[in-house]
Amino acid sequence: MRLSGAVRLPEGRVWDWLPLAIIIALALAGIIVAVIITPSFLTVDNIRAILRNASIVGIVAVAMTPMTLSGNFVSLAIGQSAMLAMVCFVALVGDGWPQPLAIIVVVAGLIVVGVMQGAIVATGLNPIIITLAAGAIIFGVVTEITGAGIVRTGDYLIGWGSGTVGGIPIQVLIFLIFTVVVSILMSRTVLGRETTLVGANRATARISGISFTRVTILAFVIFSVGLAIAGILNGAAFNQATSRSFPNLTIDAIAALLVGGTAIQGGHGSPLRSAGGALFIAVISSMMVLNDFSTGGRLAVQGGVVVAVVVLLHELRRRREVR
Amino acid sequence: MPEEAASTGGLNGETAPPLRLGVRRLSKRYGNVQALDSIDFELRPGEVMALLGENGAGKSTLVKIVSGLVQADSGTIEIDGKPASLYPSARSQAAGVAVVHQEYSSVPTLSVAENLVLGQKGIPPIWLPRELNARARRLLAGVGLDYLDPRTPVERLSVAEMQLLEVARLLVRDARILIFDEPTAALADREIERVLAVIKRLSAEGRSVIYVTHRLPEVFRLAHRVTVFRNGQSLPPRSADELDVDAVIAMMLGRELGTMFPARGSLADEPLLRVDGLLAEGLEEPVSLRVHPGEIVGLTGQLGSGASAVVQSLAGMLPPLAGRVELKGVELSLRSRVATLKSGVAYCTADRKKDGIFAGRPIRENLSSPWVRAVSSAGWISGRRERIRSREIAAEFAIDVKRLGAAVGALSGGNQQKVAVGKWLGTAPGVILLEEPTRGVDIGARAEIYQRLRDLCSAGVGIVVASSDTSEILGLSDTIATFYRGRMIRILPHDEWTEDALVREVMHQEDEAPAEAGEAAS
Amino acid sequence: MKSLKRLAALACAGALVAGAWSIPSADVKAEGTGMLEGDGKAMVMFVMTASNVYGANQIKGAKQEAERLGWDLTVFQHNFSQPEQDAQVQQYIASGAEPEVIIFWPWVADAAINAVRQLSRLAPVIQLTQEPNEQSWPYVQAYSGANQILIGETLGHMMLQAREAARAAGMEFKSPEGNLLIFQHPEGEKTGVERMKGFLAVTADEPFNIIHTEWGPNSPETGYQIGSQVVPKFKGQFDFLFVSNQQAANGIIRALKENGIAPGQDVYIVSGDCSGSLDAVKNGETFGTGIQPAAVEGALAVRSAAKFVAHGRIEGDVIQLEVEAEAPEAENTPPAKYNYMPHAPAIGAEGVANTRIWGYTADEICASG
Amino acid sequence: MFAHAIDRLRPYALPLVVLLITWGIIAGITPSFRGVGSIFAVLEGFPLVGLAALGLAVTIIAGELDLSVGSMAALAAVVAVLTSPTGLVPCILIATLVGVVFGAVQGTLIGYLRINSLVFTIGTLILLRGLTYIASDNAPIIIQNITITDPLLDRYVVFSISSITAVTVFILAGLFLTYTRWGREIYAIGGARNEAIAAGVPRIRPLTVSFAISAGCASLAGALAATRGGSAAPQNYADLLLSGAAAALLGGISLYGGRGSVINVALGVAVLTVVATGLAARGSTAYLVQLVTGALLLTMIAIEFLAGRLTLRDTILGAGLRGHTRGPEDVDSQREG
Repeated sequence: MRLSGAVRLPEGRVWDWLPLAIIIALALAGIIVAVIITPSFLTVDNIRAILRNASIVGIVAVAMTPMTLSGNFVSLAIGQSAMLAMVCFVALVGDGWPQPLAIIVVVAGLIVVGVMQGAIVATGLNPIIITLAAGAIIFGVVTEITGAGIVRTGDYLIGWGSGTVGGIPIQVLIFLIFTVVVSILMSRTVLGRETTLVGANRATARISGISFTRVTILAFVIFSVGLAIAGILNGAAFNQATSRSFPNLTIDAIAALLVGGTAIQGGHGSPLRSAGGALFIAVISSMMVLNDFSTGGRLAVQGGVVVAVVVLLHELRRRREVR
Repeated sequence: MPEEAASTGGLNGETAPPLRLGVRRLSKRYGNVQALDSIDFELRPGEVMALLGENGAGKSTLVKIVSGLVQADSGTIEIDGKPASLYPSARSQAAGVAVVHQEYSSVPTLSVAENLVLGQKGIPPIWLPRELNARARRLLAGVGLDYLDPRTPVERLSVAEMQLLEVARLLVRDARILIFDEPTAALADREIERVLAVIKRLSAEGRSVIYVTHRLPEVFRLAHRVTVFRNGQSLPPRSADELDVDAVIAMMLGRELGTMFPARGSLADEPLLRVDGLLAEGLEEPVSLRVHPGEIVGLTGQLGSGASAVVQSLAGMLPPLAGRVELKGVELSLRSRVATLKSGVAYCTADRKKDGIFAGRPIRENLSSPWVRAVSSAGWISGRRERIRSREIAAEFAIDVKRLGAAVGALSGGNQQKVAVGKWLGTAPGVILLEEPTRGVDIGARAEIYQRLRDLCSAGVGIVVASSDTSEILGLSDTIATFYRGRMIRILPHDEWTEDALVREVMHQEDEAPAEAGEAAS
Repeated sequence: MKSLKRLAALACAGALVAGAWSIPSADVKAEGTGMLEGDGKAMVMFVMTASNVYGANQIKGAKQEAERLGWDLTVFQHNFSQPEQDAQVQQYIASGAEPEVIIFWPWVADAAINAVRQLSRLAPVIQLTQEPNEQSWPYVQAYSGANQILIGETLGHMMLQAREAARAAGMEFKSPEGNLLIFQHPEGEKTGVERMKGFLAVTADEPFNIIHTEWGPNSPETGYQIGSQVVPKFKGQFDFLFVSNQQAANGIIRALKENGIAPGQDVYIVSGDCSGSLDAVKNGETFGTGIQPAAVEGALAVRSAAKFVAHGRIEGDVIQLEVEAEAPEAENTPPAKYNYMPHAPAIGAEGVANTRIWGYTADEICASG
Repeated sequence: MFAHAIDRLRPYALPLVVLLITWGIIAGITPSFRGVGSIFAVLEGFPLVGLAALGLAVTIIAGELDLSVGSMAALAAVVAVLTSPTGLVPCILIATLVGVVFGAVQGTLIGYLRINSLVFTIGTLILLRGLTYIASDNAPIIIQNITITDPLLDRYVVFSISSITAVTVFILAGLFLTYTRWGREIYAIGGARNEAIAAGVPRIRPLTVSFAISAGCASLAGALAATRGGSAAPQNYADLLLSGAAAALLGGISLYGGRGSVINVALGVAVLTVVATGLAARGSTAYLVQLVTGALLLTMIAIEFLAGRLTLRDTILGAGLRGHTRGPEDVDSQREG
């Protein structure tokens, strides 16, 4: 039993970083195993492929972290929102809009859609139901408007989506930048601090003059920006979109976030961890593809890994918090 | 009552009955902390034994061992003269031990009847509502709740009713050793009466009671004997009649309590806070108050008396219906907590765990939560300035500065409360509002908190304390206002009050305006 | 409570009356009506959701044709789920409807046998898109739709042409016959198996060296997700790619480019069917794709059903429709056992531009809903 | 007495009104959705979505959420088909049993580890799906002797064997939850976990039981659908979680636990089925059904919210609304020595 009221604690910081350290250690262990059994694993091409694969899920998981931190659980409209961004971006560019303008409009539009959900959630209603309903509505409306067809950029091809900058794929670069920006936002700014505190205890936050409404809306704004980026990136790479884009994104992003160790109840976690979670899953996935795992094998291993990691992280946190 | 009389109090005159509970040389260690160091403890049949001690003295560890939540490292336990093993809790329950927790263990969504059988042994696997309700009615009658419909969801009950329901539940188990862990902490005086009456009745029936509390007056009204724990060790039990408040406190602290309430300073002439005709939900009549720099104004009354409503309204948590409030000559907007906070109103709530601290977050973040904007520029937190300032506060409140990175939830209740109060220092508040500032806080930390509040006063801050603990109000305040059923009854300087007068006014037992009060109630 | 019950009873009674009134009168089907026109009679169709390009096109084609022939067509769509389709079939049968003829696309042919059995008790069943298997043939009158083996053959021919073109362009193969990497339909899907059969048959004389078969991609995202992991593994080892459909190919092309492989130069890609953006075909990144006109498939299904109603029997084994620019008049003859829709290869921008099947352009067929 | 009866009916008022209105509208605009046929059609929603919603609702009442129901149904479907040579009833029972055992283990682990079920089951959601693919060898599998499934295709006025089974399970679950010790423990632990445990409710058993029910219901749903369709495919039932959750929520099950009953679930399933089959019977597109479901959910929340704002306590919706004041988030912070 870990019940003592007086166990000496080490300085909190170490324990804050420990779960992350463990994920990294596990990922490293995974890489070592992978290298041993897969000769082509450590090639530049494969590493780049892993990073690329982790990018979109990573951006979304990072974008959702403030929402989870603030005690608003997760969105169940992830795939639909990203799809909305992708379809809009491709449609606008295909309609002859200049790309920067299209990007601004898409980001702004997604923020509007996100803030609408955020405003409802901020009144105290359950985010899971709200986003579940919002996702169904977004999907229905977009499918209706596009007539279920493929939206294309047509004559206005966008090349940069799969380009590289200095050898680094553009989506990896954006993933990196976005992670750093959101991490700094969460750890170094007042808004970030308030987000975590609201998630840790909403009532105390209110007494301390922290507005739940403001924090929730901010979290939905960051979420929307991240999803807009994900949608635009994929739009710019594929030059086409349908209302069925991003079929698995919702589950993948939530899994990445949880594997990263952000507490689902809020008040604990960081965007950096979510990014780590996305990378970790990408490494496992790549390892299995390279070793010719069957569809079932891949899913079973991935699911097993998710279960194992979240249980491990949970136990670690429990050891730290329960006294 | 001499000791001999107490021992035979509820019994039939036998001279040496076996102890209901005998604990010898019990020890328990958590990590490198010796929570219990070879303590002895005894409980006679039909006896109410008060268990006193500061937080961390080992009371709750003993309660946990007796109730079977943890296992002792060494020592023996006997029940009715026979060696007993009380771990795990199922065995403890089978031996007739039952605990009334500080936090209620009723489920608000279930009915009273269901709560009564929840978790009980010997209840058939299939529940027939009719039978259940009939059984519940019998049990409720035993604790003076015969007027309750057993089908009522518990969430509609008052706090005292829940507490009594809790007791009723234990009676189902035919518990012979009842442990009350601060049962009255959240109750106002009148409700306490009901609970104490029930406890007296239980002991008269021959049940033994261990009564854990921080409230000394109750001890003398209820307990036959008193056991004091200090630093994991036990002092021999003493008959309650031999003791008085000062003696008990001396036993708990191991020193005389001369410094519990710090000396008062002198007051300025100009009021800092003017409250004129304030009316809010929970208040029947407008309230007017003055708080001077360096003054502590104590508001006291039972639950629902309006004392809390005044504080909450001033804090911006309860929108006012009428009235004008001025702070330092400027009108104070009470529309939102954000607005009052900006004007320099600090507010410490009654329920620390619920809305006083961020249990999972580090102490430093807790301390800086209300003033983090002040150590940031353009939204960027300066980690250095935050650290410096939180260290200052921690040092002032005797919080271990090396542990500022640890989660607040890991601290003892007293230290948590120090964080909950201390964080407001960083906001350079003009007025500090506190509700029940020392609920569930051990006496050592209590004295420290009182001292800090006085220190703040000498720095020119005005303080408003709402508390149902009349001795606290009397010892701490410069000016005291009494509240009853939504009305402020009287406001006078502290030296014009006596504890007796205060209690009587809060209980409202005087003859004045009973009709009025009756109206308000209806 | 009592009044509530009464209200419910009233509502039920009312609904019953309304329901009885709305049931169409039953009529004779033994001999066939002799005419293709439906005169407003009920035809019902169970297909996948219109939120997918292929599904949307198919439904559009079917609806237009039904309107032309005067049939009252109701379409039930499932969301890529056999259990959901099963439930729809149950509920449809339960509703007491009496359709003249049923067009049924079992989402997983092997998994829809009971559904077919039940439908066949209600009205003649024309199966669509997925060919009936041995167990379901007793309950199905005729098949109408894509010829997966033919699609495989078309693919094979295009792949052979691609090899010629590559040779002509001076490309050096990693093996004498050229190394082929295959991205198939999801593992276990019958469509893929049959196409492979056709492909192998056509290329039997001059086979490719198949180095790996990867399963599953069916959208640009999944194509990219799987492609981006598989391409680095086989980088420098393949000359040709066979991709199940153009949707997936669009994702794989992205993965190729990101790995520094130029599709259309370093590697030649052929995709099985065209559902997806054709831009990659037009700009040469994909050598060629099979044009599988879903709208024609839908229209043909309605025709086959109408023909069966008109004649009450089938005649002959196979009718393979050829590619025609404009929709031919529906012939008033019995359907065959297998009624195959036309399928055309489209190679390069020119191929795409020249494609026109039953009045639809390639872009209309492949990319718009 | 009368007041108490009103009290008990209160939580059903809103979903019942919504059901009557949607049914009215849909039947009004859809000629083929009237009469006995429509009642049969709605009842046919219970074997699949209904059972999944029921299982989910039990975990929601316990203050948890089982995300793995879709994958569990798929695995059970495969198991049922694989064991179909043993006969119709045995194979359904075996598949359900597999689910119950898995659910019991999952619930026990969640209780033992004190881990958030959302976090745990998102992993098992993926894991079970993988196992399903492995069990079915990555391809759809069919029942060899298809005639054993014949009894499932018969219809008895408004019932089929499947819907009778489902309705029976609903009734049994309702009785279990209301009148048994283990059932009330689920409410207790969902309504106020720490309080319930302090009162002597075992920490783990209610979770074991509720997750066993959840997985068992999902498995029965999968097995019934598979045997009726004569086959199972590993990719099936991915949408079951969403439609099940939507049905439970539409019926008025509070996400905060401890509230709601089987009747709520039944009403929710009926609403959802009326919308889905009613619109489908008109030939409406599948995504329109999604859109309408989403809009219904939002409307329902809006009504509850507004009604709650107007009169906080004694409205017809009050009971459902009060649940929103308690969040599940402080469960962890309250656990201390």
